[in-house]
Amino acid sequence: MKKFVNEPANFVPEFMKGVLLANPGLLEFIPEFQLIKRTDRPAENKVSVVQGSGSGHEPAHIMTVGPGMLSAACQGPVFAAPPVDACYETIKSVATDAGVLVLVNNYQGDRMAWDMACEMAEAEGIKVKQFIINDDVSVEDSLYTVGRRGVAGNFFVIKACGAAAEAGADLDTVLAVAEKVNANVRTMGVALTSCIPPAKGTAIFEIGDDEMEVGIGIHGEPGRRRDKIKNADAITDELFDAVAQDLPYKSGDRVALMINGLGGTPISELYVLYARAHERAEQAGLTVVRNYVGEYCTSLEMAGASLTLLKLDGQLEEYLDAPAEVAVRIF
Amino acid sequence: MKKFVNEPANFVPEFMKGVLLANPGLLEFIPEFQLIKRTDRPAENKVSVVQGSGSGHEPAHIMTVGPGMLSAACQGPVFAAPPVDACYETIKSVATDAGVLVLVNNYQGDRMAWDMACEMAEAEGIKVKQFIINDDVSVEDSLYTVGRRGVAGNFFVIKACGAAAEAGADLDTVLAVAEKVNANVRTMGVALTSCIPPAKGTAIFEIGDDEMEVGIGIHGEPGRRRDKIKNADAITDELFDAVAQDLPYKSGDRVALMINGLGGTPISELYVLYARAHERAEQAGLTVVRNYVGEYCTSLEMAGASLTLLKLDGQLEEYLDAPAEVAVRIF
Amino acid sequence: MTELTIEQIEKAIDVASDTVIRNEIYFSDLDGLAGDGDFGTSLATGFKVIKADLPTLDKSAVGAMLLKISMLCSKHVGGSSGPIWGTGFMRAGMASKDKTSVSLEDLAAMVNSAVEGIMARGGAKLGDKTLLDALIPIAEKMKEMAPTGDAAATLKAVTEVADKAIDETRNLVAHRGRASQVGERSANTPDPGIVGVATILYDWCKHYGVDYTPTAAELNR
Amino acid sequence: MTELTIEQIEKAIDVASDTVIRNEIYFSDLDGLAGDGDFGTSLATGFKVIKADLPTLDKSAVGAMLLKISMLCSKHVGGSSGPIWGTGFMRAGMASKDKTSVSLEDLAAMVNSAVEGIMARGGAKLGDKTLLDALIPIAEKMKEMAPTGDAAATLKAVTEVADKAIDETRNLVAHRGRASQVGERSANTPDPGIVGVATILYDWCKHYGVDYTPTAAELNR
Ligand SMILES: Nc1ncnc2c1ncn2[C@@H]1O[C@H](COP(=O)(O)OP(=O)(O)O)[C@@H](O)[C@H]1O
Ligand SMILES: Nc1ncnc2c1ncn2[C@@H]1O[C@H](COP(=O)(O)OP(=O)(O)O)[C@@H](O)[C@H]1O
Ligand SMILES: [Mg+2]
Ligand SMILES: [Mg+2]
Ligand SMILES: [Mg+2]
Ligand SMILES: [Mg+2]
Repeated sequence: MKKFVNEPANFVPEFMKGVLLANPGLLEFIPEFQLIKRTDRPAENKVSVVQGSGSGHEPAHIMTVGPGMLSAACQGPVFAAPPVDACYETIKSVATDAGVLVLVNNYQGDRMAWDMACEMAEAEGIKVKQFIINDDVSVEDSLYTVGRRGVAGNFFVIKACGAAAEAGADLDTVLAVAEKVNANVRTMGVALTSCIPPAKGTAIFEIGDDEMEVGIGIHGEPGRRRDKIKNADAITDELFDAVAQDLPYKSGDRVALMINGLGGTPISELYVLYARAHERAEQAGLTVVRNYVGEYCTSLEMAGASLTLLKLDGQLEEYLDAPAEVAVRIF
Repeated sequence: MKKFVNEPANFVPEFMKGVLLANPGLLEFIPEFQLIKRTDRPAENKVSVVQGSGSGHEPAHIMTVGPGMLSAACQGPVFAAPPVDACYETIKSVATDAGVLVLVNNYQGDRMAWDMACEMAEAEGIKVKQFIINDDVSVEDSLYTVGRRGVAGNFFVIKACGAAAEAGADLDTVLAVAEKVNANVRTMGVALTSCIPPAKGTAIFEIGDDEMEVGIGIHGEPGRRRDKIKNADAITDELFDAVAQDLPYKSGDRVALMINGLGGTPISELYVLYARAHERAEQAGLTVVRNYVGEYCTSLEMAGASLTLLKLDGQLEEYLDAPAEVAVRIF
Repeated sequence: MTELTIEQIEKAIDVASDTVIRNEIYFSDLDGLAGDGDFGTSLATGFKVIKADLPTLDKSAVGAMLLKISMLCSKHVGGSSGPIWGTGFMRAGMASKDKTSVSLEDLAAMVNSAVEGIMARGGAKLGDKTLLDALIPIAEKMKEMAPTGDAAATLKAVTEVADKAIDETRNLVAHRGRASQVGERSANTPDPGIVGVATILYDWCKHYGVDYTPTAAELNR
Repeated sequence: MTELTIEQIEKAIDVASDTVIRNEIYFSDLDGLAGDGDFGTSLATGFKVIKADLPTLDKSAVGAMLLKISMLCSKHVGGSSGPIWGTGFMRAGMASKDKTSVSLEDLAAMVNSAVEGIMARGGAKLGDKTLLDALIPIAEKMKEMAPTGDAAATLKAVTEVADKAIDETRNLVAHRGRASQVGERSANTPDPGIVGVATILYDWCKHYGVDYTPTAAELNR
């Protein structure tokens, strides 16, 4: 297995320990629940924002805990929802009178776990609301009633809600921010290779040497179609068109544009995609106010990328601009 | 080819365009020389710090241009030195009376190009000094008189020299900082897979499904030996021992510790390595004052990682702590 | 009228735990046909703890014990099965809160409560190819049979319902859970959740000496 | 005494450009055996520009023209060959700065200067399996032959030196350039830089009607 792993069963706690050691002071780690929280949360009168989902999407989710971002997050095993009690403990760990907002990416397992956790928390008198993120336009006419998936757009929901909560907004306001971001954000991804969950030890799906999966899910879920690999511009165009036509984004809109690497794609290639996406946005009359290139929501070592557009307004621009800090540091 | 590329010959200019578009205001792009510079450099009385080498190591080198870091950098084709005139123009673009420090990673091609460029610049009366970075301990008893390679330790040389230059230090002082960092920094890497240069279209070296290359070079150069893949802790131990014994780092030393991803390794795996490295450092009596986990010096999509230790003193701690900004942004 | 004591319910859960633990690999293999292959392991991991903790769980009431079991599911069962089985036990527990024994009618109400809870939790309906395709008709059957007070006949009847659900849903496409992600590929594979429920019931038949001959291949191994 | 005019030198460079351009793929293939396979392309890319620009280059002096050619190498030749060939032309140019024609002895001095420059630039010595293993003995041979004033004999003599260098270095391990990274694997392959120098010289022999029969397989294709 071409991976850095010890015992696969210990993979998640081991990497979480690394995150903690590399970010002294900022975070607190509760290994029993694979839960990471800000050392300075709960804070009186501040809404807490939490999330938790399968591992393997780093920096989502526990690595986006920090000032101006999530208050706490828990991780399940790779690509599997955290257990209900971890979700419940996550809510409890940062519960305040102002309340807790749970941001759930739209996967069945995550939804059920958080739903039950919220019920348990409410039963204990904790004020909590849930919000479902579903920015992935790939499988539009999905058979599957769970609906669209939550992917890289998640970053923007967290960033905006984190900023709002930091600024002292109340629970309904932070929830409204989540709704606004989710209503205005759209993503689609493409994969060139599969990835290898440590416990499985082999690729999660098969894909030919000259093939790509258009509209890939971050757990390797099938997308819109399998196709021959095209050149970078053609791929970007397809992602851009699918995303831009979905809302649709209109000439004159101010937007944030993100190219998110799925884990195994070289930085240079992400910028090749970004260059084209930015040009396409400008040609469409969109003003790219904020630009994001890097890894925000990955699928282990999958070679691939996703394109996200977020339509902005004054409030969202302010929230995106607000200071924040996470475990992903450069300096 | 499992890559996002258009015409391979345009790969580098296209990705550089993306970097520029994604970082408006901060940087200036001179396509003719594949040169990126700070818009606010040259600045009177400030030493400029420059670098330039083959592409494919992003964020090194052009993506480390910014306040408190490089003043300018140029990129050659993937894994090949930039042409002499690009190096020369890079020096010229940020030349000041205070002088220019050229940081050269120890590769024959880069050395010759920068050596000739410096000669040309000096002939025009530009004050310029070169410094060779060679932190890679992998091939100790190298046959090859070009000596040890310059790898991820480069980041620390840039960071410290950038901070010194920003603080107004003169050329000799900035050069002395480079010397100090290089004298105190050591790195070794390991690869699990090869990488695919766009122009080549195939893997740069062959490696078995169960093999790793210990002491890999960032262009796929052979390391110390080929071995069966071991578990993450065993690999980290080997890297740590090789690095720590080389200086050697001694109990009581204050250090910066870096786990650098070579491009294709999931973030989670890097933190598994970091956790062990941090523990080993503490067991050895080292105080890990600063921690770095991420991609600092890559080899396209190579799955692999390197471990770097830098012994600190008050001055270096201050320089590492100084504010800086590069094209690698999160928010 | 049959009244089931806490001890009897404890024993039934212990037997069910054995079923789940014994079938860990088989249930996971079934899930691997169209899902992500974790069903058997997820469930067995939880039921190993449940089996171990059963003797020392709060036995002040049926509901108290079931709520503790629900907590153990929440803690130790991964994947969708955690909240599904956790919710089931929680709702059954809430429907039997202070009772120290339950009648067949109580049991029917508890199962009905569990079914409603699972439907609310996961949004699945009849025909989505989940264990609800067994549980929904089971709840109905129990309601129908409970007034007879005949526990053996009721067990036999619900086992037959679950057994049939395996074959009746085999050719459906899963609309819920991981198996739904493979779309058409999930047709022609049995739903592991339904097989799990049916296997537990069939093992109860064997344990309690209720004579039943299953039709689904998955019960006739 | 032979005096080479600017025009003659220009023509010789034009002929050498043809050699390099014609052998683009072959030289790259040779580099691919142990190096990174870019030698032919790097050199040909530069010499295409040199050939195109030659007619309009500054011809005020031999040195002026060579310095311009050096600049074109700096700009258009990639890899190590850029600074190596650029340095060679630069040093040769500096050694013939204001001359409008050069004697064989001047030429010997220019080549010697180029060799010293290349050694200083890249740190390679005799036996490191680089084009210096051809150029160093060539410079010596030129110094020896120059006083005769016999250009044809000198060309033949240095071609022989270069030809022999191919086989004499074939079994060495490269210590410089990309080929050095493969260590022992570089033995048993010719050095592309040496082959490049020898091919240019052999083509000059053919162009100037100097009769020479090479021994190395790489020149006898
Ligand atoms: N939304 C749902 N409601 C009820 N049962 C479900 C639902 N989703 C899945 N199931 C049941 O759970 C079983 C799979 O459990 P498990 O493998 O633990 O879940 P996951 O799909 O998360 O891997 C399925 O066979 C099905 O019977
Ligand atoms: N340090 C050096 N000094 C002199 N010549 C060298 C040196 N390194 C390489 N060469 C010559 O250059 C040739 C390779 O050129 P090229 O392929 O352009 O360089 P690179 O090794 O950078 O790919 C070699 O065959 C050798 O003759
Ligand atoms: Mg499953
Ligand atoms: Mg699962
Ligand atoms: Mg070469
Ligand atoms: Mg080269």
